[in-house]
Amino acid sequence: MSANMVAVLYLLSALLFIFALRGLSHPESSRLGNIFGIIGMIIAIITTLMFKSVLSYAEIGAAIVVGGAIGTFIALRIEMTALPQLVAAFHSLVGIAAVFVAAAAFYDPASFGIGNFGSIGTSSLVEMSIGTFIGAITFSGSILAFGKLQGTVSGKPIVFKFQHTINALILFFIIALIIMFVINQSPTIFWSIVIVSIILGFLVVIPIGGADMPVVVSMLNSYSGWAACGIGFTLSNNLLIITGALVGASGAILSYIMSKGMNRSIISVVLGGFGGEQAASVTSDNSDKIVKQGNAEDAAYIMKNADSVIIVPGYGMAVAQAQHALREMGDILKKEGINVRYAIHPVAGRMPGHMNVLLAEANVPYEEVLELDEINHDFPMTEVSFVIGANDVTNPAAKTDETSPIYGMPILDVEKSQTVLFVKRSMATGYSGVDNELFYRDNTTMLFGDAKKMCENIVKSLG
Amino acid sequence: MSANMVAVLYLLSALLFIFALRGLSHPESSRLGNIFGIIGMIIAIITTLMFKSVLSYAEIGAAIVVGGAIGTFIALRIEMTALPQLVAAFHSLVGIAAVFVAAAAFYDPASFGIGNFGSIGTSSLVEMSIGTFIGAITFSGSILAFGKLQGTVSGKPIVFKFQHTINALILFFIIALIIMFVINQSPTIFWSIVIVSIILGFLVVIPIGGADMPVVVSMLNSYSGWAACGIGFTLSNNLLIITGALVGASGAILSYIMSKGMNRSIISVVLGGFGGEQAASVTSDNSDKIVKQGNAEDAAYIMKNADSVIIVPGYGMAVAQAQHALREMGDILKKEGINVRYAIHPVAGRMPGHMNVLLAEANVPYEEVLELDEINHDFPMTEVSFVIGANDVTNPAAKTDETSPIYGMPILDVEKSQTVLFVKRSMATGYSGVDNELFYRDNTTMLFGDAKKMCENIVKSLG
Amino acid sequence: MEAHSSEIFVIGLTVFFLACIIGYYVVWSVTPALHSPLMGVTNAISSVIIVGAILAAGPFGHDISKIFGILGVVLASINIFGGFIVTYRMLSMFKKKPKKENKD
Amino acid sequence: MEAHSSEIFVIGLTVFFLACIIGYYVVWSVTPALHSPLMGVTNAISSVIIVGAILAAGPFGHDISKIFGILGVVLASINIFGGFIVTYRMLSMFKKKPKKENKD
Ligand SMILES: NC(=O)c1ccc[n+]([C@@H]2O[C@H](COP(=O)([O-])OP(=O)(O)OC[C@H]3O[C@@H](n4cnc5c(N)ncnc54)[C@H](OP(=O)(O)O)[C@@H]3O)[C@@H](O)[C@H]2O)c1
Ligand SMILES: NC(=O)c1ccc[n+]([C@@H]2O[C@H](COP(=O)([O-])OP(=O)(O)OC[C@H]3O[C@@H](n4cnc5c(N)ncnc54)[C@H](OP(=O)(O)O)[C@@H]3O)[C@@H](O)[C@H]2O)c1
Repeated sequence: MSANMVAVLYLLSALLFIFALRGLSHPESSRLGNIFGIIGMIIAIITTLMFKSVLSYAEIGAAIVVGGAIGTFIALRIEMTALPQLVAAFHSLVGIAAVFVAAAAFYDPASFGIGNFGSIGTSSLVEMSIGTFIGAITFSGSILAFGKLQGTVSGKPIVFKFQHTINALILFFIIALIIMFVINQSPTIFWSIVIVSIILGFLVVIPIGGADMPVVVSMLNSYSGWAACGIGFTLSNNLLIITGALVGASGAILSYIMSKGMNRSIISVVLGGFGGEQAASVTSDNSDKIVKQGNAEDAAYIMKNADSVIIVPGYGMAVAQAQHALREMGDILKKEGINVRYAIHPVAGRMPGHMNVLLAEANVPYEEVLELDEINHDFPMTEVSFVIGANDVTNPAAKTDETSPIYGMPILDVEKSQTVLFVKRSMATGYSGVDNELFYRDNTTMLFGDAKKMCENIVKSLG
Repeated sequence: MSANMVAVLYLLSALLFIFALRGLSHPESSRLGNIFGIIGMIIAIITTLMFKSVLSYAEIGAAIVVGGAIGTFIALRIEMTALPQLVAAFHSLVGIAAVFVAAAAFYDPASFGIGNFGSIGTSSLVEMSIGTFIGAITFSGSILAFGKLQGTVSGKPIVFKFQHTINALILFFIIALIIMFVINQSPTIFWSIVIVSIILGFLVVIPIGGADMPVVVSMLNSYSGWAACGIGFTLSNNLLIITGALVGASGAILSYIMSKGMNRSIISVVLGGFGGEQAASVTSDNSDKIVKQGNAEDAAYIMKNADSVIIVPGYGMAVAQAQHALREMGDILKKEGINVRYAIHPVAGRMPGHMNVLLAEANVPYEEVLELDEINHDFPMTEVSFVIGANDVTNPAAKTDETSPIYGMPILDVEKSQTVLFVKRSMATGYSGVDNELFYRDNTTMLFGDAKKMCENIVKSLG
Repeated sequence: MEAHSSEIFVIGLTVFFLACIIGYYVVWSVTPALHSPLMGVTNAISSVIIVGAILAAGPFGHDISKIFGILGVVLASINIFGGFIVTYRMLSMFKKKPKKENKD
Repeated sequence: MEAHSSEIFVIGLTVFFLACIIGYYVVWSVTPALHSPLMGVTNAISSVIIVGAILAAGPFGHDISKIFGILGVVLASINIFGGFIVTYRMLSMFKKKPKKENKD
């Protein structure tokens, strides 16, 4: 195949990737978008296999089959609630794959047209080592994030003295290594860069609490994109550059959206020490206030007699896997002629779009699932807000209490509806560790219990 | 300057152009955007002047000064109501400039690094002749559009037999000329392409009515962008390619928005024969219906006693230059504590954003100027709609009468307000030639007269 | 890697497609109230073709291509100055009006 | 024209900036409900790095760079298949639910 043909096919593949993301602007077009993405990847792979230097089809084919089988197996088996972990695990693979490609380019630069072993051009060396550095950090950071999300590693932020100083020193050390590497092109130094970067990846993620992991995962996603860009510059491959930039932008924007929805700066997330159990210290003393409790029958009675119900799901719904029982409850209410809708806060759950995927899994039509700005002005006209496993995203302290850590975060105005039902297991705080004064309001009824059990009981009482 | 440096500066300039358009997403950022555009252009020009082949600074400087002086003079003197003409005139210059650059590249290819006279590469020849063809069409088409808008040429669509067949034949002839040109590189054929394309440009625009000119102007804008792209490919200049694509996309999207707002296909606009006086034949017989008339005092009384007034300006306001008098009227009403807002239909006037510019010129704050979707649901809660020089954009036939040529076009629901005041000179139809049944409604009062005079009289009555 | 030697044309094509996509997004993000200034700005920037005209006008001498170059520079300059100034005039009308506050 | 010979790196830079701008627009246009699938798709496409791995694994022989190449292909393939399939699973949940109509 001519060089021109290759460039055209790579361009086509890059455009298909752009359209794959573009498709996600609407659920209707999203499946077509995914197909574009798959076609783009197939074109990229086949085009590369046509290079005249690519000969060992057997090994490559076997590698694709093995990797593909593993990937397929994992993707088909995974529970939708375990998505954050899965994404983290996958990122670590992209990171280490980038390191491997850089290593291969280093040992056999001729295959990539960037010189010979020991005499690679300076700019290629710089791009290559930056790609390696970012790839290695992505690898170890994602592994630790995976562990914290999965629960294999404690989610507690592990804070120790001088950690920022130590990390900064390590970073300078890596920069020094890169400079040495560019000068003498020694394999030892190459691998030193890899190992020290891996250590840095661990150290950076260790102090960050388990609940902050989604932001970290998204940032690592962004890094993996920039790593791909770095390799793309090394290989002068526009496809890698374009795709890397898309991925990098996507990760960066998602982290930004999350931090904004949580009302924290990305920097404070990265500096760490937040999101662990000890954060609950913000809780004020409310032991003397009165809480109205109810049970499933009360809830069923209240909702049956309402005209409109807005369901506000949160992290607890995901933990309890309550989405199916919840949808069943919603269906029964709809059959009674009640206007049932779902309100999704941008950072409900632990991952952007977390609630949407779970509700979609439970067959809730997406027309009934509304974003914050679409539904927030409807709460005053709504009789019942059914808050299930959500907490922070309804906390009015975000609007009133300037000293609260969540002050300024946009919230769902459930307190403006006539009655608020709260399904949760206890009076415990949510992710941010801030007490929710709504629990003590006159128009609030607490329904203590596991979210799934509660929905099932309500369904029974309704039936 | 090194080739790399040139490429980096051109890239910077292209990015600045992108940010110039990006700035227009909000009035606040738009002025900064314009400055980005100017800086981008300065960088592009200075970079080019640094080429070592560029020596005759005196001539080039003189040319820039002369051109700049003319441009500045025109731009400072022009009335805002004459904007559509101005844009058309400017486009014709871009078109002919593209032809000149192509001609220069043809006669002195060495200066552009694309070979020698008589032995230019095939792909350069193809790109060059496409650029020439589009440039020449843009030139003559824009000149005629200018004439029709200015009134120098009759705005009537001039329809003659077989015109589409003739145009198609001419197009084939041009293609044949291009092929010959690519083969023998003869100057005669080059100029034949130019002349025949100029003729085609005239012929294509002749059958299109004066009122359709804005769509045509926008399409020619788009063409001028693609012409720049063509020249960019010839010169392998990414700056020209990027800028051309931006301009091309902008023109195409604006034509699309206009056609959609007018509920016509771009094709029907281009095929022509619409938008002249004879289109008024659609008018149905309404001579027996009763029309309620009023004068400036009635209008002043009605509005003074209202809580809220929505002003709907249209083409007639632009013709009458009534914007200043109108704003004065609005200010007096606001001082009386009345809620005054302006509703702008996407195709009110004769150019996208026409009304917005005129109202802004008259110092109406842009927060009071609302788009169709922002204000349309407020009409039922509004006491008075003051429609001034607008007609089609309020015509309910667009919603009810399937046989109407404007059926399906979105309209401003003025008829839902308690009272509708219509300022216009007669019962004549608007641009589309369709009668407006609103004039005969019980809650409508017609205020016959020139828009500006009427506003001035209302101001007097209010004072 | 073969792609190294990929020809200028394909690079142009890559840039062209990417720029078209950017144009699509950037223009749709323009607020409708500023569609007239948009026409002004695109008019001005489309005259970046002046770059080609300057190259043609560049060399010493008086051959025909130089004349075309000079003419091109004049025409493009009219457009550049005219386009940016008209846009500037339009945009300065869209300024926040502080005197409004005093009037009410 | 000098720009002709502009080096590979600047072209890469041009493509890079344009792609970043596109990324910005395209990602902001993703509906928030589909942010999880977005993570899935970006995961899958970021494995386009497989292109580099295949080049490394390509030549005959058994040198060290080939081993890295093969390993890279395996890891990237896990990601490609895993990413697209998980995304597919998520997206097929967002299908219009026709059976809803019957139920009401
Ligand atoms: N979405 C994202 O991208 C993202 C990323 C990072 C951080 N965050 C943060 O996550 C939080 C999300 O807010 P949220 O309102 O969804 O969640 P939340 O504030 O963390 O509250 C979740 C609540 O669910 C309850 N719960 C837990 N397991 C339950 C079960 N099995 N059954 C019933 N209830 C259960 C918990 O109370 P009990 O223990 O009393 O049951 C808890 O109060 C925000 O603070 C946000 O900033 C989100
Ligand atoms: N904006 C665009 O981009 C664009 C582009 C192309 C076409 N168009 C078309 O233009 C039309 C715009 O609608 P429109 O409602 O703004 O205008 P219109 O429907 O054309 O009506 C304008 C009205 O203004 C009146 N008028 C004219 N001069 C006047 C004066 N000096 N004083 C008072 N009234 C005067 C005319 O009635 P009298 O003669 O009785 O006074 C006429 O009925 C649409 O049909 C649209 O499709 C718009």
